[in-house]
Amino acid sequence: MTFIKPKFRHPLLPKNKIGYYKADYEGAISTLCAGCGHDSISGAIVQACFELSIEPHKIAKVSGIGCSSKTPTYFLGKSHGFNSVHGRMPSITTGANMANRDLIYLGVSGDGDTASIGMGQFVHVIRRNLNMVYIVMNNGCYGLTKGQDSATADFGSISKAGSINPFEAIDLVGLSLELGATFVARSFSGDKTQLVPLIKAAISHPGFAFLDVLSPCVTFNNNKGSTKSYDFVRDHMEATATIDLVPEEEEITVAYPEGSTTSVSLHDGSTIQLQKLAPDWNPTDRRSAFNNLQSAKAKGEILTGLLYINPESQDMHELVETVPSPLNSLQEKDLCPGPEALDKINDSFR
Amino acid sequence: MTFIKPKFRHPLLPKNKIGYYKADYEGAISTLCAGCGHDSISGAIVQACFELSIEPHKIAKVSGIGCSSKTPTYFLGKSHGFNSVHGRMPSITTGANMANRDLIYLGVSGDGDTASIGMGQFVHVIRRNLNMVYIVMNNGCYGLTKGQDSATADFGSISKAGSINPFEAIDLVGLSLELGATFVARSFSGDKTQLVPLIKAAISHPGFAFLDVLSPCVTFNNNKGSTKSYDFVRDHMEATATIDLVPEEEEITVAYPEGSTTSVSLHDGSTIQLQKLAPDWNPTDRRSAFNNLQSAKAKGEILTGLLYINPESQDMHELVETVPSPLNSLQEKDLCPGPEALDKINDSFR
Amino acid sequence: MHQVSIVNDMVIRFANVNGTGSASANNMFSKAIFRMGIPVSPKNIFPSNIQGLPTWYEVRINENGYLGRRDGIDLLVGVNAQTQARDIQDVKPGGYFVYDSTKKLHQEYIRDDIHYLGIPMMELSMQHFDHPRQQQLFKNVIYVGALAALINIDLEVLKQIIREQFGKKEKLIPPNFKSLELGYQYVLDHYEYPLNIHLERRDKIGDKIMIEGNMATGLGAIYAGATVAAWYPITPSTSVVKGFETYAKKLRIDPETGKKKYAILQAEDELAAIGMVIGATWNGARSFTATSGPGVSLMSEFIGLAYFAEIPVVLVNVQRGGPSTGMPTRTQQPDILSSAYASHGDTKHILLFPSTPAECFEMTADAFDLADRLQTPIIVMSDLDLGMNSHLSPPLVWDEKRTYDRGKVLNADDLDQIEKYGRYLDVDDDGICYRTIPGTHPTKGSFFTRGTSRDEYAKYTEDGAVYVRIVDRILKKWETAKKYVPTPEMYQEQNSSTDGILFFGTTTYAALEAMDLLKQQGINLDAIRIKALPFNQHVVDFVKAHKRVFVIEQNRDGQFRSLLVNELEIPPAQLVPVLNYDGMPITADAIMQKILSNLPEPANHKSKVL
Amino acid sequence: MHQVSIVNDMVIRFANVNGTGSASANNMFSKAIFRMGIPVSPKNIFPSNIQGLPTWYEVRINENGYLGRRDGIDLLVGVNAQTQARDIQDVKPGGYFVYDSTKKLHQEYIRDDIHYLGIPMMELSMQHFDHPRQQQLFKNVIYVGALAALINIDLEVLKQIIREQFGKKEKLIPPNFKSLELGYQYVLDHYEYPLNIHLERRDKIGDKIMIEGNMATGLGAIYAGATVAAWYPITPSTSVVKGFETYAKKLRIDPETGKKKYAILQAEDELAAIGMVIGATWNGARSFTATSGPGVSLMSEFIGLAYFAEIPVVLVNVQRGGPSTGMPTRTQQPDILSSAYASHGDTKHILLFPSTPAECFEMTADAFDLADRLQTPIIVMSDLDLGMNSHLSPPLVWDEKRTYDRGKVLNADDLDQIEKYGRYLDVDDDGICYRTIPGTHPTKGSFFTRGTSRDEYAKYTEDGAVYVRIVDRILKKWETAKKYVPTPEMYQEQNSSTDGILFFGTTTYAALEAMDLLKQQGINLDAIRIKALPFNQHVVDFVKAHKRVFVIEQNRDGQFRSLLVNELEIPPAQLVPVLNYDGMPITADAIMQKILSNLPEPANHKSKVL
Ligand SMILES: Cc1ncc(C[n+]2csc(CCOP(=O)(O)OP(=O)(O)O)c2C)c(N)n1
Ligand SMILES: Cc1ncc(C[n+]2csc(CCOP(=O)(O)OP(=O)(O)O)c2C)c(N)n1
Ligand code: SF4
Ligand code: SF4
Ligand SMILES: [Mg+2]
Ligand SMILES: [Mg+2]
Repeated sequence: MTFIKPKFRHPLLPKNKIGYYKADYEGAISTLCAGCGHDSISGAIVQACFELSIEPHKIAKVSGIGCSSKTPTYFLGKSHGFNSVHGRMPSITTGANMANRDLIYLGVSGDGDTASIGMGQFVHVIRRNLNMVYIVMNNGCYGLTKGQDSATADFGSISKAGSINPFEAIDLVGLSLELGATFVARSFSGDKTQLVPLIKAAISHPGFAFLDVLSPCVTFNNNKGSTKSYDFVRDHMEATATIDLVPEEEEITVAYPEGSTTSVSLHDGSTIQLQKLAPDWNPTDRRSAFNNLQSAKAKGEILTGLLYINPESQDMHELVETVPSPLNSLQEKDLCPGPEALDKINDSFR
Repeated sequence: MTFIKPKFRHPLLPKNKIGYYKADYEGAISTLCAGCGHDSISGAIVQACFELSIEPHKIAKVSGIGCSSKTPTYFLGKSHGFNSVHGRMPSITTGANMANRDLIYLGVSGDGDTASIGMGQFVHVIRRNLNMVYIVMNNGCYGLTKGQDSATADFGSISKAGSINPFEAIDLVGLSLELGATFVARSFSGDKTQLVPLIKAAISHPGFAFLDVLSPCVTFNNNKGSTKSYDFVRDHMEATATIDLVPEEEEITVAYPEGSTTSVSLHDGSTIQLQKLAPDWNPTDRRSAFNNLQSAKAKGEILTGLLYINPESQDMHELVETVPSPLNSLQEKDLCPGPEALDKINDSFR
Repeated sequence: MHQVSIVNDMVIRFANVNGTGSASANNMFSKAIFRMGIPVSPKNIFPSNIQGLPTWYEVRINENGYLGRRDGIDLLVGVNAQTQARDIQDVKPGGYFVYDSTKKLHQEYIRDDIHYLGIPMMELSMQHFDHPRQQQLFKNVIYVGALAALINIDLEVLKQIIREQFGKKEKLIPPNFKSLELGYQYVLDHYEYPLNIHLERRDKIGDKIMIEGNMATGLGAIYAGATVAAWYPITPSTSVVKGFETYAKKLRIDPETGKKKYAILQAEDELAAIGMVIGATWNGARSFTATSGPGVSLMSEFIGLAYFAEIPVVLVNVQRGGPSTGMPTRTQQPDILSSAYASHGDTKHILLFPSTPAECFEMTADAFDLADRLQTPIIVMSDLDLGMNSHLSPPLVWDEKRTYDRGKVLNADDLDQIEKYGRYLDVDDDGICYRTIPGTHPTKGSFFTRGTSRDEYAKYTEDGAVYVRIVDRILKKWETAKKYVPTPEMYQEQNSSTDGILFFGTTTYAALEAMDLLKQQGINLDAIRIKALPFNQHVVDFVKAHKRVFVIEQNRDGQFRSLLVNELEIPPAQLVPVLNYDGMPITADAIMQKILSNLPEPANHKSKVL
Repeated sequence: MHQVSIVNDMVIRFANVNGTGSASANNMFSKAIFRMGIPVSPKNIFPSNIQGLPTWYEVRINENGYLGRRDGIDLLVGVNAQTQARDIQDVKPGGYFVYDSTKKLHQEYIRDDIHYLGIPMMELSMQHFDHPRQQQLFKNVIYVGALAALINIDLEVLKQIIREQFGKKEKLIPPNFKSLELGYQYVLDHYEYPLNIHLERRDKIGDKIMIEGNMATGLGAIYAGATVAAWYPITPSTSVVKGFETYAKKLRIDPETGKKKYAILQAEDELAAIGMVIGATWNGARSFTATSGPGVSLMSEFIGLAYFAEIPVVLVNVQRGGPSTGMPTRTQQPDILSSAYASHGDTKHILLFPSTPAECFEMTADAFDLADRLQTPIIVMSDLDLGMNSHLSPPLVWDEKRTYDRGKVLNADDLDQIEKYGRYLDVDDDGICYRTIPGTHPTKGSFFTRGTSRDEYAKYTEDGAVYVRIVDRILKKWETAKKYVPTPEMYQEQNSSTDGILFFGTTTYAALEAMDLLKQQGINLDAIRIKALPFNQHVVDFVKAHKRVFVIEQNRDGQFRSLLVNELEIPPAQLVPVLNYDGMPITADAIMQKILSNLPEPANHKSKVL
């Protein structure tokens, strides 16, 4: 959706602690499909950064390729961003973070970008406990290349119409727990009440913070049991062998209390079951996180909330013992040993 | 170690059911370091195939790159083999298997080959439940490139001398369980009594059978607490900045009853704790496999045995519903629709 | 502004928003012209996005069969408010701008040298349809109806297309008819019709078909007997495997069991995709993958393995614009060098250059034979323009007598006859050795395939002399390949000019038109269209026979020219680059201009009297 | 078989088994000769394996400083039973075969045109050492002691080397001394010594050092201020990062806190390694990676990103033999084309070609300046021979006045001065734009880095005209680069022959020797050594000035020659390929032979009298 955004700011709009308006955290107008879950997540990121009173230029946004990976254009317009190549966001972020430990790294990826081509880098960035927020905008499909199944298909356990996905879905939350991630959470794009605090917590976590956010794709998440109007679209697309008809949809929002379960109806009429962790959930117990996850899965429910956090998390800089000042701030005098040292080195090779 | 192997076969040597001698399952002489755990695993593979009475040419051996990936030269000399590129054995095997479902696919890899560069393909071949045996000869290091830490370092939880590995080890067994592998086992290279039956079970499993085999590297697994003679080697190598002195060592063997724990002393004097699953272990319960694995880890023990098997396993061919005859056996007449069909197709584009 | 009639020669462009269902309406428009017997060629100019961004559909109609892109829009259907200003600028003087007059046109958009034709598309649609989604969709059909009246498309032809398309969803037929008529009637009621540019039925199509190159490529793989397709989605190659799947579902399902005689593997990435292909062909199946530039880059390690270990691979590279992610929805021919020399070390690969869907079909099928025969990667070099746009094409042909060439493969009987099998022995002195498939024979013929150096018996070696022998032998195979790859097409009986023009793939359309344009100016050029690397003697002869050869290609660095120089040892000065790399297909006009600017002495280039 | 004395001119080869500790003994041998003031050059010829396979160590000693490889072994120390037959064949007539006489020599190995010198190495070792591992190790030192007597190495020099080496592990000194003496004494007792080929102290080393190229490369990165090294192990590049680490530990640890002013990241693969480099340099640190052919293939998608998004990257390619895994422990220069044109789309990359360790140091440091200045990947093209063998080299030099050129980077103050910042605006008309580092300024200078097409303000665009503007501007940068890259070295004041010889990297050693050999035959060639791509005017001038130029390189396909033709538009016939690709460094003799076979009229090539 493209339209002109008003630049004018009302003087009575709230500012945060450091004097920024919320608009200072916004980005360009989104060009995603109307109603795309990814846009809701962008909104939550804006809200979280605003509430945390982070200077926007102290954030670096990094992404791969996909609809989801485009979103960094649509938030934090004052931050540097890097829309890299497909599946390689983690390595770019790793290098960037090692160069400057003082920025906040916000990595955005899709389920295709992470669970397929990017799987290796995902696993290893977890292993290194890189200090970053890693958000997967998980829609169970490849949006940008027009709807192929991804390796996380099908989060609703209902098989897709037409091509039935024959393979087990990869649960990125279970996977990152197994790999020892120090912060593991899941949420739903339309659940602002849950999502915004989770993003804030993730940003504050000193280490790798993983956020799997279910984010329905309006256009290609064409599940069974869809409504009449969806049928019409599908029929038309099937008959004409084109996929050029995107229904304009509303963002799906949901609000449900902690400890409860809710059923969310997606754009096409199919539903998923979300279960929110109870308020007394102890997120420092990794084994019970595992167990709960498995139990929910067995019930066909998707557990949301902060499943696990390691309060002792040491980020990669601590693990590899770099100096406290950012490496990119070191100057020639700090770095270059000079000619005399070289004379000695030469001597050692004689 | 290279020497000439006698070709002569004693007429009283045992044959298997289909009339092959054990020697028919052997390969070329190993060029690995004397005492390398990988050679013990090769021996176990030979034994298992002999005992299973498989026709050697009905096996295809596929590997990546590394000392471990060289081993297919050293067993099953009558089988076709493919020593591919680093980390990509799973994709080669997937293609091969799809082409001919009637062969047995024996994939051999190293911990570097699998847990680093090959991680993405490893995860996805599990997800597809490809009918193959996947053996990781796990030595916690990169043998062939001279001893860098791998992502599975340090299986003994004792950190390496010199460079302390700052990162969490990836547990390939836990990982494959999480990913829904239908057969998950672990063993120790020197434990023939356990390893041979596990390989046989893996070959018989209709689906992806994962075998993580701890396999000490004589040369580079230079753990702390090493013996005097090892010190000498290390001192010499350190002082001369060469790593050309490989101690000739004996193969490490171990035998211990099911349900018990044993401590294995490695070449360098360090030790690891192995725990063997009890005989009454129920390997079809995935959650208890998870739990047991975690408990053992907490105790610093390495659980060995067949942790999990899914008796309902359906391999990839069944999932994607290919015809029962191997695709590579289909002939032109089965495959080519011919000119008339093409005329009709042309018509549909008018 | 009064003009004479122009019949069957125009460029019409539709300016739409993507995701609004215009694609099907636009396709219907082109198909109707095709069915009226008039050569037509549509091009989609679409964004790398799913919904809400500008997209254009440009249709060249030319009864003489010139179907390359041409600059200058005769009629523009502008239904995208975002781009209206620019769209109006693009209409050529005297041309027409058709717009949705539901909203009034901005005063400042008014040019006095073009015609404006307002049709209240949305208004009409809203009057007749209730649901917003339908209103949006049928608005598109309304403008097709309007165009039918304006440029004289047979309404019955359009209706027949609708009938065929929605045969199984009958309820969709009436609203489509209705919409057509709404637009048609509105023109009848409000404008003089047809316009001076319009259509007249012809019979210029013959047995031609209208098909996307990728679909034809997919069909080629079906006909060639591919059973394992491994791929990873990437524009503009995605529809190759989709094409394969469409027909595999129709033609390759065992009728009794419903089981598949094929396997399509959506890999986790491009590295895995080509790895699967290598595994499958190593194991005796025909297998292929399709990708675009970034995928080829990712595949390059594996391509080197296949080259060196001599494993057949069919790789379709549907090229797109730019380095890196570049212009993913624009066309170029920018992967010539990176495909020819893909992978580290001394490697070179066989390339095929189709220029029509019929050739996509044929060359893809050929690629499987060549791969099996030459035991090496064969790269089919298509591009976005060819692959994703519908083209008027000769029909796809499968010669009844054609049989698969599976190359030198030994079966169990062959092996029984052989004393000592050597995988890399050059028995026939053509550089090609005999391979065996795993599982063939209980005791003979097994070997170890590897990417490391090895001797003639596939045994690992670090002996330099053996290495040299092997890589020299592989080079001999390259010479042998020249006999097998398709020979170039010549466009003259005999050379008659000092200058030549050389092209390949989708530059062909514009190149041939440019030649005719030049001929009209008395400039005659000899022409050659190259279909494959390695170049064979015909190419050498052609270049030698001309003082100067214009090499037409769609990339910045003149990569094909480099390839010619490098492979044929041609003095570079002899080859004049004619380049286009803005992501749009090259036009005849651009070629002509470039050639003219290089011809100081036009007299020389007139046809010689023989 | 009586011969005249040959002093300080010989090739000695050691035939060992790897994993037996011979490497340190062999190194000691070369170092002693170096310390005696005699130019020496050792080469390791090792297998892709850890233990038990043949390995050779070949040492050329030449007081005139010819240190390329030379065929013909004067003395061979054969302590590997597996290869003895072949080793004996390799000794040149009149040469010596030194062997372990603990076991008797096969009768059939006896040639009557060489000398046999048995030393009971193992026997001596077993007499003096108890532990098998020590027996094996000191056997090697015993043969060094024997050689000391045979060819006249100063024992004290050897002892001093041992003292220095084991300074901190004193208990290892006496057994090493003992072993030396055992061998030495044995020769004294049993043979006439020294042999007719032997050494005499000289002072021909000057201030030179003996160092492996990779170590110097690592040091170059230290001096250039690299702080982030990301890599994945692969022979023969692994020791680059090891070199970096060795000195980082010495020179870059904060003395107070023990914290590191650097980060070394062992990546999960090569794709991740270069991704980390791109991330780090994007974020303002100097960063590099080192790999070999397979790694470059895997990196190619990312290389294209860095090229197109204009991100500085320093990539060291230590080349090894062959396509695919090839001959991983042999040397070649086979990645010229795949590095120059790495990645899909229109790309070309700056290459540097060091030929000595001193240049490895200097050019690596230069690479960081060039990367920052030109905002593009810089590939340092080393090879196994240069990287992993010790070379006699000028000392490493760091000019006191040298400062880092960080290129066009805007800081907060700069940004305050700018009205509207455009990341890809060519403000200075040299094709290079100003970049900003994340976090620099609260409101200005932020932009979106991307691999897709974008305009001068880094805004995504699919506009073809903008795309053309941007890629043409990047090409302008290529022109600008010619000013910055190292200029070629000329070996004559003025050209004086119709023929020239052109080389780069490690072909230099043999090329210079070949020139002298040819001069002795009255054939004078002008010579140029190329240090970088893009080639600048000097290269053009040199080629133009000669009728024929011999291009010496170590690959099958004459890749450097292709690069010359392609970049400089040279008629290929003017460039005569001189190739070697068996995995061993090229010899002067091979070059000479090839050139001679191409010189039908030797008279032409005599020096002109000016
Ligand atoms: C190397 C490479 N392969 C393939 C592509 C094509 N491609 C672009 S986006 C995408 C998938 C994106 O899926 P996901 O990450 O789930 O994002 P979504 O669009 O669903 O948000 C693919 C395959 C590419 N850009 N690069
Ligand atoms: C693309 C690529 N990168 C790097 C290498 C170098 N390499 C060869 S083996 C190896 C590691 C092997 O480790 P592992 O798989 O654990 O096997 P091991 O030798 O320990 O048995 C590496 C990095 C390579 N061959 N190819
Ligand atoms: S295609 Fe799906 S994921 Fe992409 S923008 Fe549209 S709704 Fe979102
Ligand atoms: S280096 Fe280690 S892994 Fe490799 S062969 Fe030797 S002992 Fe085995
Ligand atoms: Mg997705
Ligand atoms: Mg290993």
